[in-house]
Amino acid sequence: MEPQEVVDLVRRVLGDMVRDVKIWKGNDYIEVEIDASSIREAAARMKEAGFDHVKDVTAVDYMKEGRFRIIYNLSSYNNFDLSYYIVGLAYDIPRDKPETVSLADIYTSAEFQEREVYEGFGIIFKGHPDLKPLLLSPPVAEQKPLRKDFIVREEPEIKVEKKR
Amino acid sequence: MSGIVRGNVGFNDLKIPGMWSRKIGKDLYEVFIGPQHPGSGHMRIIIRIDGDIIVEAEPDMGYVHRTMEKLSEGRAWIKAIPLFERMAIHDACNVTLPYVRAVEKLLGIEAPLRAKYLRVLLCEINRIAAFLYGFGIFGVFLGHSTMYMWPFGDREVWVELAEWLTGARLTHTYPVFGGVRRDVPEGFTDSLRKAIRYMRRRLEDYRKIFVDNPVIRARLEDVGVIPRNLAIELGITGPNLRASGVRYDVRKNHPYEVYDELDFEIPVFQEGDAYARVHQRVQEILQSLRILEQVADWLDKHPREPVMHERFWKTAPPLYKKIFQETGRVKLGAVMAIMKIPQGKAYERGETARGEISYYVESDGGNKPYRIRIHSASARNALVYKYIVPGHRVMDLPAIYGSIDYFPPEADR
Amino acid sequence: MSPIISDIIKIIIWPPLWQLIVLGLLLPLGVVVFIIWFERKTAARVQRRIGPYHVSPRIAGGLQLVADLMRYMFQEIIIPKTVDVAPFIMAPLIALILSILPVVAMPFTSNASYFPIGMRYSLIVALALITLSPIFVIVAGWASNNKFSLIGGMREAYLITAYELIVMVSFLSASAATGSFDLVKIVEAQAGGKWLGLLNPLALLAALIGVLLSTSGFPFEIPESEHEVVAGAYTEYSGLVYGINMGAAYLKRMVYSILIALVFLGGWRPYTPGPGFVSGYLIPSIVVFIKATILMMIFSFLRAVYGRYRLDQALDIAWKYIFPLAVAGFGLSLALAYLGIY
Amino acid sequence: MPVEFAEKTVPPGRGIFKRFKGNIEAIAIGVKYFFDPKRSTLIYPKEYIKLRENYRGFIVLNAKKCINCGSCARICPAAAMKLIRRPYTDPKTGKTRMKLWPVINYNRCIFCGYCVDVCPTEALHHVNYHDVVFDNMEEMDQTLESFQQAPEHPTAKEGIPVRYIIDEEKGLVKVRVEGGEQ
Repeated sequence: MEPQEVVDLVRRVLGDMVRDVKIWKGNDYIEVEIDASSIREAAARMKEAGFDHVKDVTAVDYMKEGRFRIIYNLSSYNNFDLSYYIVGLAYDIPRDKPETVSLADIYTSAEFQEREVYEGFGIIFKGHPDLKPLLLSPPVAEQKPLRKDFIVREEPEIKVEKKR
Repeated sequence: MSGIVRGNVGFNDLKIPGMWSRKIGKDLYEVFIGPQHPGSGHMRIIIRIDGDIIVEAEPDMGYVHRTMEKLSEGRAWIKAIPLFERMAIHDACNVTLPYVRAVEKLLGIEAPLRAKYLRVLLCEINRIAAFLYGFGIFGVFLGHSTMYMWPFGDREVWVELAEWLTGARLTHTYPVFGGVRRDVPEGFTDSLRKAIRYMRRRLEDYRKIFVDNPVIRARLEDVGVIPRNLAIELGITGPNLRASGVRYDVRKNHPYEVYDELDFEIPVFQEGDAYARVHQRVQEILQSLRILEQVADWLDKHPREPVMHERFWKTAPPLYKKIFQETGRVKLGAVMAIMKIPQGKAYERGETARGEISYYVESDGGNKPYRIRIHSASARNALVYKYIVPGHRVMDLPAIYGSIDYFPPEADR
Repeated sequence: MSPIISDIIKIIIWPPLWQLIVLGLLLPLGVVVFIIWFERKTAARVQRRIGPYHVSPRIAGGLQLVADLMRYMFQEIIIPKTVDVAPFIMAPLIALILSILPVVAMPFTSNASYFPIGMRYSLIVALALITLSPIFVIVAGWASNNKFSLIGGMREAYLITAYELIVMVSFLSASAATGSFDLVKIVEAQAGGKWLGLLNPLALLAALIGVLLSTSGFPFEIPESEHEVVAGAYTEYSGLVYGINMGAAYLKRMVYSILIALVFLGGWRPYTPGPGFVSGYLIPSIVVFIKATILMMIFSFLRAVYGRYRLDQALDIAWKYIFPLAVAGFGLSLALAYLGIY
Repeated sequence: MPVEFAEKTVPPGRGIFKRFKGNIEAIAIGVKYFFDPKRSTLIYPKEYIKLRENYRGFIVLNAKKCINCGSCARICPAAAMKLIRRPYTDPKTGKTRMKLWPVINYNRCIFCGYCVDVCPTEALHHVNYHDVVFDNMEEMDQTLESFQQAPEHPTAKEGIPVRYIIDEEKGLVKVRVEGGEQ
């Protein structure tokens, strides 16, 4: 299966929900941008089309542009041809109102990963069965460490020698 | 906390920072397996039992979380390699290779053929070592102390080989952008062939004392059955997925390095229970040995040639080339530390011993990653606890834990 | 020799006291120390290791056990606030005493002047006493007020239902064969190589598995199964009290082994006890101990080969396979009696 | 290469006979190893492994070769390698000026060997041992002087050097090698 065929398939399945499609370098990662409002519908249709599990769920913080991009990277176990590709179902949400809907009831494999996005970015997934931090302890999760305004400082390379 | 809270203190009145409290069902007994529990590793599984039957199980991960995604955002691209390999140090090459490949994809380069073979070589050595490690943990979970010691002892053979090749026992940091860091030393392939033959012999011993042992069979058969559909739905991965009858292996479905040139097959079992997972791993070790034999043959036939991509090797001073020809050690260019990666996104995955690991790498064109999302095999498999464990007996928990070869540091990242 | 010293010697070798203290406690303790060392060394050999070594390299780490014992003795005994103190402390002690008490009912010689307590039902009494101690494991688990302890104690309770009947039936098959409940008569009937274990291997096998079940030996090490319930009923124990717990379990297995040696393996035979302390008491008891020690070594070896069964599987095996085996052994004994072999 | 997936099934094992056979096999292999253990234990520190020359052990600076480029500090993933300012007198011209010299902090070092590989003049090299004793944490933070000397290797003074060789039947076989200071 060629990447273009997958793009055609995605366009056929999602119809006019698709805003933009991009094939990234390597020709195996296809990013499909959709509207935040149509994510549940799109996910359900993609699942029917053979993308049967979520490879991972992630978010990227574009602080300067004031948005979060949430990406569900879908792939297939059943369909050998599709399994070569990863389709990233991506949508943007505003950074000051980090709320979206959960896909945990459509993709069970997304359940823990949505919790991870929640703890890292503070994005609330409505309808998630058990939304709480997965890896971090609650006080740490409150600081939303994966956002870009949480800065981890690295040490400088030049050291001032101490007197022993 | 001293003593027991008495009187009519409501459940919700108990507010301890960092802790939740909640009501559980009547007649249920809540047992915390971990994190200081001998059978848990660095994680906690909260189980609620009714008699001897687990009715609810909840994995509580994160005890060895090292914030790798965040840390990698603050340092140069190449510095993330030693960081990521600490996810699963006995599987270091498999774990870091997809990241290296993702960055290579962004750079638009590919490693030379010899480097690809060397990567596969270390990947398979790591894979066997990691399987043996898993067997050891599995054995001790079932109370089988010999199956704990034997695989750990035999793993030493592979660790020894890896150390010979890379110079470090576990944290090899072997693949780097554009190639690998060492070429095979002299006499390496002979020892490798000996190790392959030795391992085949030992697998027969394992079969006798562990795999075909009636006690072990009784413990594992029909325990922790993951039906095919559920395995796909939960996104289980690796040998656990294939033991449930799904034909999926990244080495076949999305071949990387030279896996598409090598002759091997992926075993698939239909049963989906813990015992099938044991057999799955035994078969996969055999396949890895088969791959290693072919790699050894290839390396013997081909003389030493640069194992670094032209882009970094063309400008290398003569000293570098001399050192490489004499000792097989690849000197890194100073550009590695300050290298800028072109803007873009890449998604790369690889088959580790425990299953599929995937890296989503995004670059804004700077000398540091903009965002790296890692999702490791054990993190995918963690859902098993929530959805498969309930309904089993308490004593089945270690059997399931061991059979899915869960490795907390890998899951916690 | 002054009369006082001879009186003291008389008191020391007074059979009931000698039997309980020397043959019941000290000698088994020595054997247990050897067996624990042997168990570790065996497992190490099979597992391609060296095992205990650094404490005394010359004697293959033999002093390691002494070092361990010292460690247990000087470790702080922690009694958690939440436990029920009296049963928590008493349970291991009573379990220890009850573990060695059956020795009092077991004669180690046919010389009547060295019977600990002469009686005609010594087999029954020994079996009755031997099955008492598990109750105190349950008590220890309950008193610990800890989830793992309680689960461990309950597992022990489940297992009692599995092994008690097997042990009883398989040992009583000796009575069926020889027509006596008296251990002396049972042993004497096996004179001339007619060991019951050889003629009736079914009952011997059932008894061996019953012992493994009751002393939580592999593959039935379920109540203390480390990877689910930490240390079972002994989770909250520490220091010397924990050591007593562990020692009691081994002593119990030793007492069982002695009983098997007497009932199935011909006791002090082929040696025929004569008069006097040495030939009438010391040598026959040493013969019995050697046989029991070999049994213990076999039990220890199984640790290196097996994992552990699940609780319900252990019950399943016990009731579906081993209990019929024990009954078959009993039947075989009746047949032996009918044929007039004994 | 065609995609090959091999359908396999678990061999049957139920039934009294199979179970009996399984038990006998397990005990037999246990007895076999009981009599022929094929041990490979290293009795450390009486023996120690003489590691290969390419082992990534502790790192030593050869200041004569150092060109003060700072690449090692820049590539260090653990921020263990730091640069310190020290005056340097050029033997030819006799001029003294401040230069940046690398020092390592073994509290942080992860022995990835990047610094050695990136050094353009081979001023850094690994020694082939790792069992070094430091008295305290301050000592692990090397000074420029201590970084130029190979650290003391105490096990080599009292132990017998051995090396493991891979054998077809026994796995790892311990053989004695030359070296050691005893």
